Amino acid sequence: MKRKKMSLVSLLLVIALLLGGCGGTGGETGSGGESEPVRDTLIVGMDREPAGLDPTSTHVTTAVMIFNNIYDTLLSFDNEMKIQPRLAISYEQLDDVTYKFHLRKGVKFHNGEELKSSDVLFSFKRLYDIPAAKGQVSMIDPNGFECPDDYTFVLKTTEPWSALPAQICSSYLNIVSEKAVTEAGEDFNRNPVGTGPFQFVSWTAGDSIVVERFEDYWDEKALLKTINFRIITEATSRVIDLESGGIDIALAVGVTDIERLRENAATDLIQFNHTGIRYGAFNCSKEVFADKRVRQALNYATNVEIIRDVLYDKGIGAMPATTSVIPILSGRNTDLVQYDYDPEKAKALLAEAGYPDGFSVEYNFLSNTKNTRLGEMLQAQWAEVGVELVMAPLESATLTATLNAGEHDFCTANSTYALGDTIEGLYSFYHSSMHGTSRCRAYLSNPEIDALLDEARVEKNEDKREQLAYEIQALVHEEAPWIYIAYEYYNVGLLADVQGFKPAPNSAHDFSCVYIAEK
Amino acid sequence: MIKYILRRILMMIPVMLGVTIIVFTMMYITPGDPAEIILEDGATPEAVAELREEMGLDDPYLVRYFRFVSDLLHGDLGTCYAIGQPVFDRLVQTFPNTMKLAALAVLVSTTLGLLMGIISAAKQYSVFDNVAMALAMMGNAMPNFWQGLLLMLLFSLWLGWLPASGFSSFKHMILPAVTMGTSSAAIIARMTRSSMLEVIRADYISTARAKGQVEYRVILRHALKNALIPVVTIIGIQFGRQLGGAVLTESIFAIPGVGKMMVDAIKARNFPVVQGGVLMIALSLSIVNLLVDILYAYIDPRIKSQYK
Amino acid sequence: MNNTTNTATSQTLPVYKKRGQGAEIWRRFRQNKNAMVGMCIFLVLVSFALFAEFIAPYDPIEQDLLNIMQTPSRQHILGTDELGRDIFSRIVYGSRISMTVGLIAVGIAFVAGSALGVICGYYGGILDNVIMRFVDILMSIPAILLNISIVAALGTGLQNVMIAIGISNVPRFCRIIRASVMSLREQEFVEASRAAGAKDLYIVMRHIIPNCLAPLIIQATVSIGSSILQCASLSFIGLGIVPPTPEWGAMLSTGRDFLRKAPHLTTFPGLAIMAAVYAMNLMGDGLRDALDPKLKN
Amino acid sequence: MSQQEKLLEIKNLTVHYATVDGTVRAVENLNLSVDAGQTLGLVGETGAGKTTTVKTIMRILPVPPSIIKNGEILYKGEDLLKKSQKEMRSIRGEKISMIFQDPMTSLNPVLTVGDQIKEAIELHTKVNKRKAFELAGDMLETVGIKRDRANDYPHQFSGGMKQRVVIAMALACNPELLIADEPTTALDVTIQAQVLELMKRLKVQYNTSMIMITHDLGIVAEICDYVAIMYAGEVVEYGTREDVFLRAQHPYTKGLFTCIPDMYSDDNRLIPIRGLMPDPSNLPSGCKFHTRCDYKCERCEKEEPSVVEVSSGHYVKCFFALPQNVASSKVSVKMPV
Repeated sequence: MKRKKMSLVSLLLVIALLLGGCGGTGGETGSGGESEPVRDTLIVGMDREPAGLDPTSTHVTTAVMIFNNIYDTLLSFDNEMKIQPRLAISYEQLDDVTYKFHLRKGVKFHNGEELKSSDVLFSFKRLYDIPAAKGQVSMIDPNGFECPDDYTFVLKTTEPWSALPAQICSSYLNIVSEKAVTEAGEDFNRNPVGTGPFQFVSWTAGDSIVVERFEDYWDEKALLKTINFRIITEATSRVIDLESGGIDIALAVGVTDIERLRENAATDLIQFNHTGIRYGAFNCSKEVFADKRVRQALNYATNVEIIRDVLYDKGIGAMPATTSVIPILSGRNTDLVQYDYDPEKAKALLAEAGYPDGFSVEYNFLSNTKNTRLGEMLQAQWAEVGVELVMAPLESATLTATLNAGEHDFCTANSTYALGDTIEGLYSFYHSSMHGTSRCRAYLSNPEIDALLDEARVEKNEDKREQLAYEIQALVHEEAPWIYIAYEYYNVGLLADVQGFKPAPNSAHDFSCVYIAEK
Repeated sequence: MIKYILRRILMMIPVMLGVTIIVFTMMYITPGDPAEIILEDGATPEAVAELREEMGLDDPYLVRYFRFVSDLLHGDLGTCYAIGQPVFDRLVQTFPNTMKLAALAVLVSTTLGLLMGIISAAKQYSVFDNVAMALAMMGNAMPNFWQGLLLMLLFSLWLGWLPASGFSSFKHMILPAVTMGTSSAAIIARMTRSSMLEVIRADYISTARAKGQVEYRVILRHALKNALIPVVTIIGIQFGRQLGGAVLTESIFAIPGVGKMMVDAIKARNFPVVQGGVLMIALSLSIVNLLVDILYAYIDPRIKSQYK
Repeated sequence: MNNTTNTATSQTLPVYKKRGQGAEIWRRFRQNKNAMVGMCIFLVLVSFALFAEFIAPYDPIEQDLLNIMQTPSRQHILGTDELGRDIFSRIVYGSRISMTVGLIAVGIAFVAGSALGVICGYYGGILDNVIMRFVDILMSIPAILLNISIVAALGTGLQNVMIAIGISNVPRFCRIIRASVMSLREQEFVEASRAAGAKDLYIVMRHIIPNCLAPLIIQATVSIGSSILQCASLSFIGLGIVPPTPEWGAMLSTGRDFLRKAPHLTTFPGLAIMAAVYAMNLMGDGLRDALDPKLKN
Repeated sequence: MSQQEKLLEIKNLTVHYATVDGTVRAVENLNLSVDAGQTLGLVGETGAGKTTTVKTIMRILPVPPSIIKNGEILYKGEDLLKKSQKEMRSIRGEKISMIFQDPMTSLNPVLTVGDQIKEAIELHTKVNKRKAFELAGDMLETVGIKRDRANDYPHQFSGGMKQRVVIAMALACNPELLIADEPTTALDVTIQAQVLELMKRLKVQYNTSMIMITHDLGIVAEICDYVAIMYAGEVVEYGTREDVFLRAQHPYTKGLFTCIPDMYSDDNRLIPIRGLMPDPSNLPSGCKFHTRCDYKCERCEKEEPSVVEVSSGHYVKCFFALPQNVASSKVSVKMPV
């Protein structure tokens, strides 16, 4: 008798489950590929949210990418890192320190204003009172600017400086509309106005930034109507979203997903060498690392070959690195050879340097999977030569503070190359005056290298600059303040029907030429 | 009843004040300098010192605390260090998402919990009872970030029913809500089961049956309403858990919620955002607890008379 | 009351075997199948923790970079992780870490929570009010945010993680103790002992605490499980246990990047966490039924 | 049909409970009957199986532990044990309704009194909500509670008032048989008298027959027409009130009477019955009362006595039961008028 009563209740359960469980799922079938109308919106999954949309607020890779699509600089790098004219049709160097730029006529800002040299002046002048951006114009004379007429702009550098054109291409110097900035004030960071192929639409913090085609762009118009930059920090979710058709392009794809995206018919993978190098840096200002032999010994004690195989899945994710200058830049010293893996030699050198039974070193790093694995491998390898590597992970805020203050013994980093200029890069890595800045992790102070760097910085002649670059790299190789790990490839996953995407080494990708192919 | 609600609201004020003190002190003693993070690569020592001065980070503890509280009283939660947007706007954008998610998660956990609790109480010691309880506890034991990933693999990738991440439509909320909901379904199920078992044995249930009332109405109208009383308090507490659970789930499913914002803010030493976020969460929890107590009185007339 | 009939006592009282209270609880606990399952899993994990050296076939930190991310095979029953280390050995050693985190974190919460709870419950007054408001504040901040800020303040590492999780569990224990102490305070036997001149401390230790052990033990068991979960969540955000110490949460977190290529890197640590928390919940329930006869029916 | 149709007839009903410590034989082939309009008193110590019996009549015993071994319960000739749940529901509350012992817990604390009575009415009569509520108000008036209190909650009533509400609920659909399981035990004496008075009045007014379960012989004397003495799951003596009070023959029945203080006799020593109720999971052999009986002989220990009709309608289950013309009762009890 009792049984019958209970069946009623279980029936109730089934109904409730049906209602509650999968009530709302629509009829949407699997991922794209059917004959939907060709989409005119591109959804890009990016890994980090830019701090702001004012070009002076940040230069995180994702921000640089968006800036490149809503602003223009006077000059810019093409995909071979060669400098090409953009808003400035041409420029001439009047003397050692003065440069004259001829601006393009009839260029419209998104708010309808026409680009004038006053806007360019304003875009340069405002950098001096922004602490984060001041460094970018430290070599430019603040009162050396002139605007002879609406379409010419003259600037002077504080001293002869061969890397000035490269500095003009920096994302900090994207040209903004003076009228828009003065009117918006603080809010400009949230609704930018530039001259780029796309104009800003909306930004929901933590979720997405939407831009749409700027109809009267001075160059040929963008092919797509809108781009939605979605912020998906979790790498695994980003890739799954791509494969399930939720997004069209997934930036910063992990090494482990490369093969699968290539094999999967619905997706493609583009790999390119971006302007970054992953390295380990000894803090030369610390007593134990002051001696070159100790640094060389640890280079011998590190089997970079096998570390690269493990971290980058046998070379799929990166290229071997023998010097700090990245492959696509001119002046890269190609005849340097990597320290081979020779623990005996390392022990001998350590003994010679006065550490026969080794020493203990603290390793500060941002705790993510790659740094952790790298640290654990170094720990095991260095232990064989008696050096104990103590893992000391820090989260981002404390890490930045420690490294900038030079309190670390050893750290790893993945720095992008300053300004895409060989000499500037070497200068920011190794020059003793740069201690405390974010790229100088080795705290090297070698007068000979400093002298060569200063000379190269002002050297106008191209071949002479390359010759100096060779010499500097050779000396640095001898000093061995770093352990070169790899030039990492930057991997971008796309849906098969996304065409025309050409990645830029300094991640200033141009989305105006991207389109969706008909099926 | 109104008097009781007013008293409870007044009591919230010291708690809120306490929250500001704790959060502010916690942030104050945390190493790492926001100025350096904002400057990123441009962080030369002078630039950092200049920015710190500008942001007033060098002032003594008390000065900064009272500035924070006085701003708070004027409704200004300060500006977010990273984006320069008023914290209030950031919260307005992110808070509703987390609340919607947490509410849906509570709905999921309550329906699951109640159903399993009632059924396993009605069919005590049967196979269903043990299986339901074991399943519920399994949901609770699984780390929700791992569960989220697996659900995403199953439902977004292989089955293609639900979008993997983002937060634009209702369908986006199903997976995260289920991930968060299952963890507290167990507690609600267990609580419902034990209180149902207690209530089913009460005399008034036999009275109801003696009246000739049909079984399922005896269970739903008489037993459940009484059994709900202790369960309602558990549901109130679960809401707090869901806000906590949201933190990881939001980063997995890329949901612009307060949880994810808070984790990034703490890591980037974005003090105003952390302080604003924690205050908002604490406020919403206190309000939810108050609502639960009112619901409590509505369900149990004996308590309503106390409040008069 | 009305006149009830024959309340006579008589010699032929059926003799019940005199069972100690502990034995009675154990008998009830043993009858609960789920609880026994939980107990077995718990014992396995504890034996892993205690005899890790003997059970684990390999050294958990020893790398074998030639064959990384091997799927389970004869030599490595659960396969190898992203640096070629044996996953089974790491899980066995990992149980030592997780159990320690669970036990010590709950220990901190148990002691601090009980002390606060007893003071509030027994003395009441402004002290009670102040402490309880403090507890309300802690309760109104989600545990994970509390953990993150404490770890951010103290720095990462096993010890700080334990302190953080311990502190965020204090409110729960404090509330439970306070409730049972307040109800016990009114009981006659407490007044009787006070009337007999016993000092407060004696009363608390002798009468009050033993009587509110039941809810405490239940909460402690369940909290060990939740502490292991919280530790895993911290590792997921990168604030958990320092590598290379093998901890389940850290293994799960690093493994997630290889979720598609080598799922076994996440599956086994995940299952280990689940088993531990599941066992704790089952035992907690079993204890609740055993210690609280009213529910046994 | 027998000469006067029996409203309810229970034939050798046996009900056991399967518990952790073995099966409890609560009721052992019990025979009982109730005529229309009559009140049967069911008397016995706690654990004698009284509640189990009436709950089996109503079929509200929880099935997992309880098992109905055999026996029939004929209500107007139809066996209730064979009826489906649906059919039982139309009987419960309408034909047979029940009052429980503790008024404190027999009303749903979260529903108003009026709603709970209304529910009983709506279940069995096709009336709209407003009419049902009105009827509920009438019932409250009949049990002496003002109508406007229908919207109050149970916790706002005293014990006695609550029992009145329960009675109102039970009689809402004018049932033919009312089962009262120790309705006044939880009440104090003065309230008890009022409630009994009310039940007597309503019994006559609605011409309902009643089964009154009690272990208080005072109540039996005041309200019951017939009496059945139950011991360890079976009826050991059955008869009219006068039979049992004046001509009790079974030692247990006599023992019950010697335990009551008698106002009129100056003998101030009470003679309790030796021993306690036997453990239902291992009942003694033969006559179940032999372990506590002063008159027992070997036969009592081995054989189970059969039921002897000592006089018309007066049955005793004991070897020493003598047909009426010989017996002399040692006990005299003044019948309260």
